[in-house]
Amino acid sequence: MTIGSMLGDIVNSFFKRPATGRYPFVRTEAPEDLRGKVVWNPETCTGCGLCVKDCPSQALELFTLDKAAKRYVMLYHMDCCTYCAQCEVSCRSKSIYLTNDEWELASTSRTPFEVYYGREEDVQKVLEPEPQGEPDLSPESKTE
Amino acid sequence: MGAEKKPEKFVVSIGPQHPALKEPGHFEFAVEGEIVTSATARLGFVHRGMEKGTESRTWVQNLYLMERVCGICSAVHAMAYAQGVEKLAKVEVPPRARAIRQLIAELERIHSHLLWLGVAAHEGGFDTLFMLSWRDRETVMDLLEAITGNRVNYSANVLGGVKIDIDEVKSAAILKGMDFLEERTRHYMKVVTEDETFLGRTRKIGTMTLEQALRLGSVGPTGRASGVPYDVRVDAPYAAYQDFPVNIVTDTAGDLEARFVVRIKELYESYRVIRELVDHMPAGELTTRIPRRIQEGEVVSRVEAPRGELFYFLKSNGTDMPERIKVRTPSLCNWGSILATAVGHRLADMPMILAGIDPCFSCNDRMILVKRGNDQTVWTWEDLRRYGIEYYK
Amino acid sequence: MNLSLSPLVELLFFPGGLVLLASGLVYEFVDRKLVARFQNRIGPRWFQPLADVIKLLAKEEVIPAGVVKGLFIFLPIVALTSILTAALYVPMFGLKPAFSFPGDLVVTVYLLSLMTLCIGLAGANTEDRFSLVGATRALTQMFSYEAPFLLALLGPAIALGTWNIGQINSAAGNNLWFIIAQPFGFIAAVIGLMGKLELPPFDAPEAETEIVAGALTEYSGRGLALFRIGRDVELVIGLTLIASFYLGGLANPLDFLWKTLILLLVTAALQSLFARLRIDQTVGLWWRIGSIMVLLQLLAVVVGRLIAPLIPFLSSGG
Amino acid sequence: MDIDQKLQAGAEIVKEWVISTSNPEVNRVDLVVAPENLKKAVAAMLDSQWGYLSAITGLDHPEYLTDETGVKKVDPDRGNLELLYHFSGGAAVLTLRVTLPYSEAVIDSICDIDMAAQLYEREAAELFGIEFRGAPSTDHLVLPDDWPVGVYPLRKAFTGLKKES
Repeated sequence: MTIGSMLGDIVNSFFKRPATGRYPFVRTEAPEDLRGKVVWNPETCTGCGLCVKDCPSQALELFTLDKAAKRYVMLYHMDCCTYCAQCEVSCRSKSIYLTNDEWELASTSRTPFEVYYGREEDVQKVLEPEPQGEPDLSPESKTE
Repeated sequence: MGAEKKPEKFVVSIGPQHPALKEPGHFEFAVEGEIVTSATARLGFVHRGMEKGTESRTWVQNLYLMERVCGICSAVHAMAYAQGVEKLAKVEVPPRARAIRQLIAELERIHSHLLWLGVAAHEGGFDTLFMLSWRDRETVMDLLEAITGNRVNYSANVLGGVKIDIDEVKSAAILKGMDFLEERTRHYMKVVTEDETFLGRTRKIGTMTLEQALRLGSVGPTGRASGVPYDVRVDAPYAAYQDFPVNIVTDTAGDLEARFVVRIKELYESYRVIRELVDHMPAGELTTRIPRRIQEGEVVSRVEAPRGELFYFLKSNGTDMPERIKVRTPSLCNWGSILATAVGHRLADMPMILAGIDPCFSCNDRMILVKRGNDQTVWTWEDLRRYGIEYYK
Repeated sequence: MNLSLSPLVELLFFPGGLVLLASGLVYEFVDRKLVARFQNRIGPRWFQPLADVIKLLAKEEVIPAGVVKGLFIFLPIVALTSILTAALYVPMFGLKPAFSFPGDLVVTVYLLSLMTLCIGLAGANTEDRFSLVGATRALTQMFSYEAPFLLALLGPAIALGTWNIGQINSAAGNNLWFIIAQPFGFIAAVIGLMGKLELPPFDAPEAETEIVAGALTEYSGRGLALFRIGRDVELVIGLTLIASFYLGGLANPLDFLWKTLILLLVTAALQSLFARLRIDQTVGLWWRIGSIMVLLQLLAVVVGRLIAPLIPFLSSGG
Repeated sequence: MDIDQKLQAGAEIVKEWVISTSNPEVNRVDLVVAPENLKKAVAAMLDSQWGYLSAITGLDHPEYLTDETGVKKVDPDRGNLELLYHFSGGAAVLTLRVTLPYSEAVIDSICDIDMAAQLYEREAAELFGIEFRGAPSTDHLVLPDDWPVGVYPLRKAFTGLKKES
């Protein structure tokens, strides 16, 4: 039976560095294995679409420009991503993986969260489809 | 109280925007002076229709949906679901994956119990204990972040195993964290069992006898504090609990103090079993292959969540989407105990009694699908505003 | 101590009025910062209380249905006015009280309780359940701590034979500090002040986890801002009173600063040390322990005064 | 503790009402009972202290229509609902199953013998549209107060509310 059994704690705390931080002004390092932004490598992708199919939050869209030449473009909705890494598990060619940078997701518009991956000319093609010769889009990846 | 017109019943309604619990739930306490004479509850404010939602998602996608039933005990939901699917598909998970699953589940239990300790202290107006226990909880949060990559919704499980591995560096970090937490927890045990002012708020408050607890179907630490000897980890070992067993912790007092004591003693058990797991982690594969289409069948999957027995019923119709997934969360079992023990106590004790079962509203309530993707109906700010105006007309 | 200012300046700027309000905000900041440091947090930045007040003043004041409108608007003003008036009789900042007459101690204590009364009335005025419960609790609590607090302040007054705050202040400096002569009185006064300000562990009337904001739940905007400033100033006045009575008087601003800050450190530590007491526990504590303690103390003072002429040593303390 | 013995002991308690038995998993036994006998069976299970009521699961088994274009669709009017009363005793799980046709989705409430069942029953009542005779409360538990009458979200026929306006 005691009164004020946390006296030691408060005296200690008083002289210790605060446990809280001034977050936006002072940032802490993220751990090595943090799950951050998804990165996709167009060179190794086989276009199987398993990552798109398994994504629980439909954050990935894959545009197939030319299946034979393996020309694909990936649209990654960063704001929808839940960083579960299922795409990384599902991918057989190891062309999609999570990095440990970019984990502060705050913006006043959605545009910065629409990340396109792929060869530059392919991305251009997806963004501005030519009137004729529209790229052949695979069924699970319609444009918005 | 002249403003109250009806003299017979003075009802204090708390919620849905609850001052104490940061989740929506509605309670009505009829009071005479400060003494509560009856209590009712209304839930469902965060019903998200998850059970319906599972029927239109694949088995793989559902893993992450189920993980989001609850933000605090996410790993056990994913684990219960994954184990159920693996049973349906008749797939054996490698021992190392099972051990890692148990490790994550136990780390999560530590985080959940420490969180509860802080919340309960806050309800009792003991903000220093709240702040300091949450400060120490950061240790386990950081560990989980370092191991899995996420601070909440760890997504460590995958159908057929786990995604993450434990290496030397992480093992050392876990052991160091456990030593620190054990020392702190022993101190908190002293605080909650010896501090006179805090005991005044917990001892002999919200007492539930063994008979009551059995009749009301209490599970988890709430039930065990009244002497109900249920613990799925012991009764029906899953993951690696067969090889790394835990001891069941019970108390007989059944009051709030006993709930503190049981949870803190469970923390000791968790520290012990985590050390064993890290020291004797079996070697081997992390995953095993699992088909995308799950054969027809029905299974029951039970795990011990930090709050008590978590019950999953899964039914497959042979396709890549489930026929029915039923989730019965532990908080649902424990509501009865609040409403029954509230009567006769003071209004001031209600937050403590409510918090005593460690309620989790999102666990209870599982609707409302926010559609997104190809057929998305994204609500703009203007839509939301118009909806708000319409609604309150 | 010997400065003399024109009454208008005294009322509006110094030591009344603006400076008093500013010091209230500063002391609130110090209190919050100290509690935060005791809890190992960083705590608010220096302008936080001011920012809060400005925000509240700028906000729309919502007058809920079912209240007596005049009373609703009038009560915060009465509360703040009474507190500001009380400040005039207290040696704020270690200066001579702006006004003084024999027996102003009783008036000051009365003015200080007007704040709680106003809060109680404000709660009872609305139809909100939380406010009603908060108001009952605030008034219940007031009846329990008021007597011990007053008795605790009377201890030095009786010992020195005057009920004038200014005289007590100057006399206290020339005597043995009353914290040593009347330790029980000091404890009762500090705890009584915490009860008055509804600081933890005596914050049952505004327990945010049970009844939201207690009696002031329905208040927003200007009314809430006035109540908050009132409470901040009450904190400064209370600290000044206790420091001048028990810590050897306040002879100059420096004296004032270090004595009140030490007191604030103690109250901040007490705030972070305990769990909130239920209202029945608070009342029980005060009547069972607080009152008896202070009454015994008072008895000792009276006996001491009677036998003081016989033993010269005791005459200094009582 | 032997799970088989435990399961057998459980099945023994309610055997007079059992219509058929199956073992879907090693630690489970499923016993089909008639709706009118369910309450008696539950009471017997609870009295025997074999275990505790873990959950009540609702299932929907609709009948399907095939329209002229050959598309299979759920018939909203014909079909069966099934209620599963799961009892847990240690590692063993005993399930009492009752089947209720859409046209007569009524069953006795067991709230008076097991208070904990109230929330499970109310959930099943709202989401599947099963009426529990003698239930202490029929207020909405999980669905919004303005939810339309006669719409049961967990039935297969439910695909979403139509947007008003």
